[in-house]
Amino acid sequence: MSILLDASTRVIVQGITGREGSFHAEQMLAMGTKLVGGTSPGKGGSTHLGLPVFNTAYDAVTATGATASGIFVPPAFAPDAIMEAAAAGVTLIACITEGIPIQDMIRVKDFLRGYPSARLIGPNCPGLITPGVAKIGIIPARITRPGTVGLVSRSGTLTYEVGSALSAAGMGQSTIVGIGGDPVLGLTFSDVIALFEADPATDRLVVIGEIGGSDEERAAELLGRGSRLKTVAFISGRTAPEGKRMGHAGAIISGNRGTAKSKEEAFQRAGVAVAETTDQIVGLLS
Amino acid sequence: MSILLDASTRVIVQGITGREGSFHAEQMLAMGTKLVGGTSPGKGGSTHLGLPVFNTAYDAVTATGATASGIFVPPAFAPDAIMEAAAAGVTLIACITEGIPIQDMIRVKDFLRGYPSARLIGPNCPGLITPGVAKIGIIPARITRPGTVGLVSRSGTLTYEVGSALSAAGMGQSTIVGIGGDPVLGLTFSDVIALFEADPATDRLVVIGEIGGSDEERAAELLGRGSRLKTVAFISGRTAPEGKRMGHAGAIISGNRGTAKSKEEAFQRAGVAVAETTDQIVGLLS
Amino acid sequence: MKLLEFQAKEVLASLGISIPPGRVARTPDEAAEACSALGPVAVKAQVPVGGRGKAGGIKLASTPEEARRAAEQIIGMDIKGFRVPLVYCEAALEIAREIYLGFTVDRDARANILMLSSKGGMDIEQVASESPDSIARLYPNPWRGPLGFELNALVFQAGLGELGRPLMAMIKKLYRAIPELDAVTAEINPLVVTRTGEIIAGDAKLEIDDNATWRQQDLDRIYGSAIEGDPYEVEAKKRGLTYVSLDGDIGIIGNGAGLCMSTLDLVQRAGGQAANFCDIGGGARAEVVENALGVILMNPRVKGVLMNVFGGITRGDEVARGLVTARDNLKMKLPLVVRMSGTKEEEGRAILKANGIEPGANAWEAAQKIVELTRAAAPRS
Amino acid sequence: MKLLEFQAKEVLASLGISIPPGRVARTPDEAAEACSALGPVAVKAQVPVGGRGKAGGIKLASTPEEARRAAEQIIGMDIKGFRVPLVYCEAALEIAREIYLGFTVDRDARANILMLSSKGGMDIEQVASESPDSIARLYPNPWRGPLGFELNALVFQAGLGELGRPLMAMIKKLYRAIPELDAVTAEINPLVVTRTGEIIAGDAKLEIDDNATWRQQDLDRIYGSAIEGDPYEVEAKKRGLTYVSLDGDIGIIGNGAGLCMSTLDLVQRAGGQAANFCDIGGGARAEVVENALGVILMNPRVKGVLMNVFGGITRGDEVARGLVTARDNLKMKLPLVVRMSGTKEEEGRAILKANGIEPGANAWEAAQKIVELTRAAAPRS
Repeated sequence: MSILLDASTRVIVQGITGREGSFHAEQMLAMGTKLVGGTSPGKGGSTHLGLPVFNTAYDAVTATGATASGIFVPPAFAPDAIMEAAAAGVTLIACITEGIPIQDMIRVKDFLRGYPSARLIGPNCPGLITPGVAKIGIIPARITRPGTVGLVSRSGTLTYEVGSALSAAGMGQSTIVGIGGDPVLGLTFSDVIALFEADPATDRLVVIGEIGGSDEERAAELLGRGSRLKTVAFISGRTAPEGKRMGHAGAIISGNRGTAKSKEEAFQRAGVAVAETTDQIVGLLS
Repeated sequence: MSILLDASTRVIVQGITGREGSFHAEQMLAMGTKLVGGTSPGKGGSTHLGLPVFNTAYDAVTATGATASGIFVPPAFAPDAIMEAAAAGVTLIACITEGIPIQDMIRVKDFLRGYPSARLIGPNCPGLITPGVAKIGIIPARITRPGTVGLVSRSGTLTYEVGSALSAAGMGQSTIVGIGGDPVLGLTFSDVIALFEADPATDRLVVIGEIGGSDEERAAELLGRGSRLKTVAFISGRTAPEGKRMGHAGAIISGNRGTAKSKEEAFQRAGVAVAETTDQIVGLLS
Repeated sequence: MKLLEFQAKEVLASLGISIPPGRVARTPDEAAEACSALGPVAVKAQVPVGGRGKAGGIKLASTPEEARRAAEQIIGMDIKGFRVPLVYCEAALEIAREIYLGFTVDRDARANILMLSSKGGMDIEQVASESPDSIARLYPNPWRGPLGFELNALVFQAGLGELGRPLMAMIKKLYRAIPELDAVTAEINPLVVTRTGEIIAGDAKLEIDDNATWRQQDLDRIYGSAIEGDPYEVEAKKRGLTYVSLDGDIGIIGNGAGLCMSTLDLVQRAGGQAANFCDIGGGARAEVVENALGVILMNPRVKGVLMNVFGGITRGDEVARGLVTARDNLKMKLPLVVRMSGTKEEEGRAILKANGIEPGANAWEAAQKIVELTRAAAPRS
Repeated sequence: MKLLEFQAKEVLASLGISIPPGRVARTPDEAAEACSALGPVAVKAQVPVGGRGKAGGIKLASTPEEARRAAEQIIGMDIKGFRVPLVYCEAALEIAREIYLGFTVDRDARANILMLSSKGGMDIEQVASESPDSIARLYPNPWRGPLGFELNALVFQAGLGELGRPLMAMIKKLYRAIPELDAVTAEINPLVVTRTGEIIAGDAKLEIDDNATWRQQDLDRIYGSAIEGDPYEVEAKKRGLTYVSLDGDIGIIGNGAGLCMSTLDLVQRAGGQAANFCDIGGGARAEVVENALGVILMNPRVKGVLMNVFGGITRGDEVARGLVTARDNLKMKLPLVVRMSGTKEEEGRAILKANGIEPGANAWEAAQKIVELTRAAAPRS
């Protein structure tokens, strides 16, 4: 079992003929994802990786019955691609693209209010993977193994690192979700945690947060209200100075808000174990 | 009985301290309308005509419990006033203002989708009156008398003329609704007719249409699908040439669409009596 | 406000849309000069109505002499009631294909509609009735405007996918006329793809909402009075009156658009024909009545005037006094019939009668009377 | 991109917002000249951080001589780590009242927030915590922008109803910075109402979204490199790298923002302090590694470099080869510790060892090792 994505989920890739889209579509296929097609305006009617290519997401959804999409288009076009997917009826949209202007994402979030069944993951995220089953995005299948740990993270490489360590320790994962490093996101920690909470195949949880915003604090509150999941949290950016953009657009501390300390304390208050380094996560989860 | 407006409807006037708003608010009060206040930004806290004045529609609605509003503000501000009323929770909005740009009204109509319980009448309309009981707008109470004829019209003075003739013939009215002469309107003929259809106190119906658009044709179709109301229709503008704006912004014939002939034929097909002059209406309704 | 082709193109060019080089010519000599400067040109009648091609209002000219002759034929000709005041000489395009692109208000949907068709250069109403599927349609959200993916889908639906990027850019530019210029129609037909792959407006139609003049003052100043159309309508606009010119010989004054229209209908029913009408609206103070009567009488075809007023707020006695003053000030001698009802109608009628003006008992009788009086006064020319 | 005050005011003026007359001065003489031209001025340090008033970065000057002395004191002073490169001399205002007006992104609401308060001139965070009710708030719909009635309600809620019309007009102008300039913060504090009733921006803060540089090329060209801040950040930006300057002496290279941040955390935990970090992202080809290492080493405080790479798509052997080449090309002699895991990590480590570079077993050990090596190399000054 898993959340969001399983063996029957029909997936398209928006931007399938591009360099990134093409490479990762191939990886998605390689691990068994039910990838059914892709979009690339002007290339409708052709095939790529043996899959049909469409001019529009609407055409792709109509022809293939896809309900999920991975977006691999440049930042100038990605907001439009998200809205297109939602308008076409896609209910799971993972936008991998990094560097989307924040005002575009604010408009997209408002647009998505008109499509309440569309769930967006990202942007600026590695996507999601249900180990051994399917993935949308760029999380390397190799670092994962099937199991019962839910993993949700704002960071890409830290996700790989922690996933890798969990797998090495024999702790497989139900689903790994990279929610992305931007300040304006689709699904939040709280949204994903609620899904794991309801997933009978998940019994433990790792939350990898970072400085900026207060999504970790909200997630901690949610977990503090009662959770069946054994949870470990880790926050990166303890040493980041105020006001600096630490690589991720979302990782900025403003005043006293969004600090690693505030987030760690929130998890501790909620009775969640907090790892001080990523190396400690496996131990705390055992 | 009546539609939309009765003795218990709590009404505000937006623009109550203006020349038009003030004059017509007084007329509304004079016939017994439950007018409970008005708005005029900057004059909040004062009283006018013995009624409290508020800076915003929200304040007015909160303080008075009003559910209806008449709008008497210049065209540059009227679209905003309609949206303000809807956002404040007003469910019956009669916008008397003439000369609102069509693009503004298109935006307002989209805005109102977010407030499905808000009914807009107008703009560029005389408003509505439930004879002997209450009115919002500028229809002279003197030309009306209580009764069982529903009257719905796109024109102001023709409404007065026909109302006057009905009253003189002893045919009182349940409610008179002037839906307005603009191309982009709130309630349409069909909307108002459906309300009359459901009103036990209305047994006859007069529809006064004019050239332009196809709302009359749609109303005729509605009536043709079965109606308990004895109905007479009249269309002005039989002799209007194509492409000319005949005073009302909405009264323009484009190509073969929107002609008086097309509308009259639609009513005839629906089994509705069509008056060739306003003088014939009373006779046909008897 | 309907702009002439060359005016519409000026505006489109200001939105970043490519237009062919062209020059306005008010005389055959100017047309010849334009052709000398531009090379082979289309000489096009400038009138605010469609169908000028079929009416002979567009001629191709390869030489200045041909341009001169074309202009001689076109300037002054009558197209659907409009005398052609000037021509627009425009460099001939090397046309590879023609597209239809237009925004307009779809009143039934209470929304703007964007239409795109690979069948350009034809009357879109005809295309719509003959092959409705060849027109791709989009109703852009009025706050958001057309979104990229919506335009992308539209372009493919219209079978114009290979022109995707430039066409989408062009549509976004044209759309700006809607929110920024209060356009109720913005149409490019044909939108020409040249042999060298440029996309250029071959013709242009632009109509600005008359209700939005107050915030489109630049357009109104430049184009509002420049259209050399009906001189009476121009004058009425200056006076701030709601006035419409028609073809008959009876002038009509009423209060309210619906009442005016139904009065026209009654006059025709009585065998007459209106020359024009003026809506004096509510209130109807003496100077408004005088202003309206003045404009109505400017047209020399007018043989008599019918006034139809319903007194709601307006009082009959006031209207009557205003009318008597206006008639006297204007030294009007033509037949004048007045029908008034509503507030103080009896007092009003008494004042009219005392001043030699005929009050009609009801609108139908009044219409019959003015038709009779104008027939008696002078046989129609 | 955070604009300096005088730059932000230039931009606000282009949106139609009134600003006081002012001049930039890079020397005390220029400040004296500015005062001669403008009369009494405020001499203001130009740094991209708040709190310069408390830090002594703003002085009033009535005479050119006073302005000169003020500039002498302010230029070159250190405010929160920024050396003041220049001052802005601005005509003193006759202040009747001070208002706070600002837009910013409320990340928790995933929306823009507009805040208006009659308590201007103070730190808004302080006002928010001391008297939250004195701030009126609005979340404008991002497609529609703030609507008239919303602004009207906001202005009354803030107790500023008597300034309604001009204030609403000002807010609409400032809002344009959001959709048109991709501002993530646009703040005027104080917004000054002068004794003569004008509404003028007393100070201005404007931050443009770094992700939107591609469509704000004008702003980026004019202001992007003009901020005389950290020279290493300027250089890194030129090279298209994600680079951040910090205060310590260890340079850090990683792939991925989260991994970089957690590496900084580990270094501090091991008793060290990072001088800077550079995120080389996915891929990490040889020239990117060389570029990153080059920028990291520009800072003379750097005593050693820690590289932390997780190989997902990136292959460890490729990264190792790239790093060896980069080190050799740059003739780097400082201690270098590399921790790599993931794809082909064994091969990578073998290459590193063969070339005299120390691979760390895990991130924590690698962090400890670089701290130890840099301490040994040279005691911190």
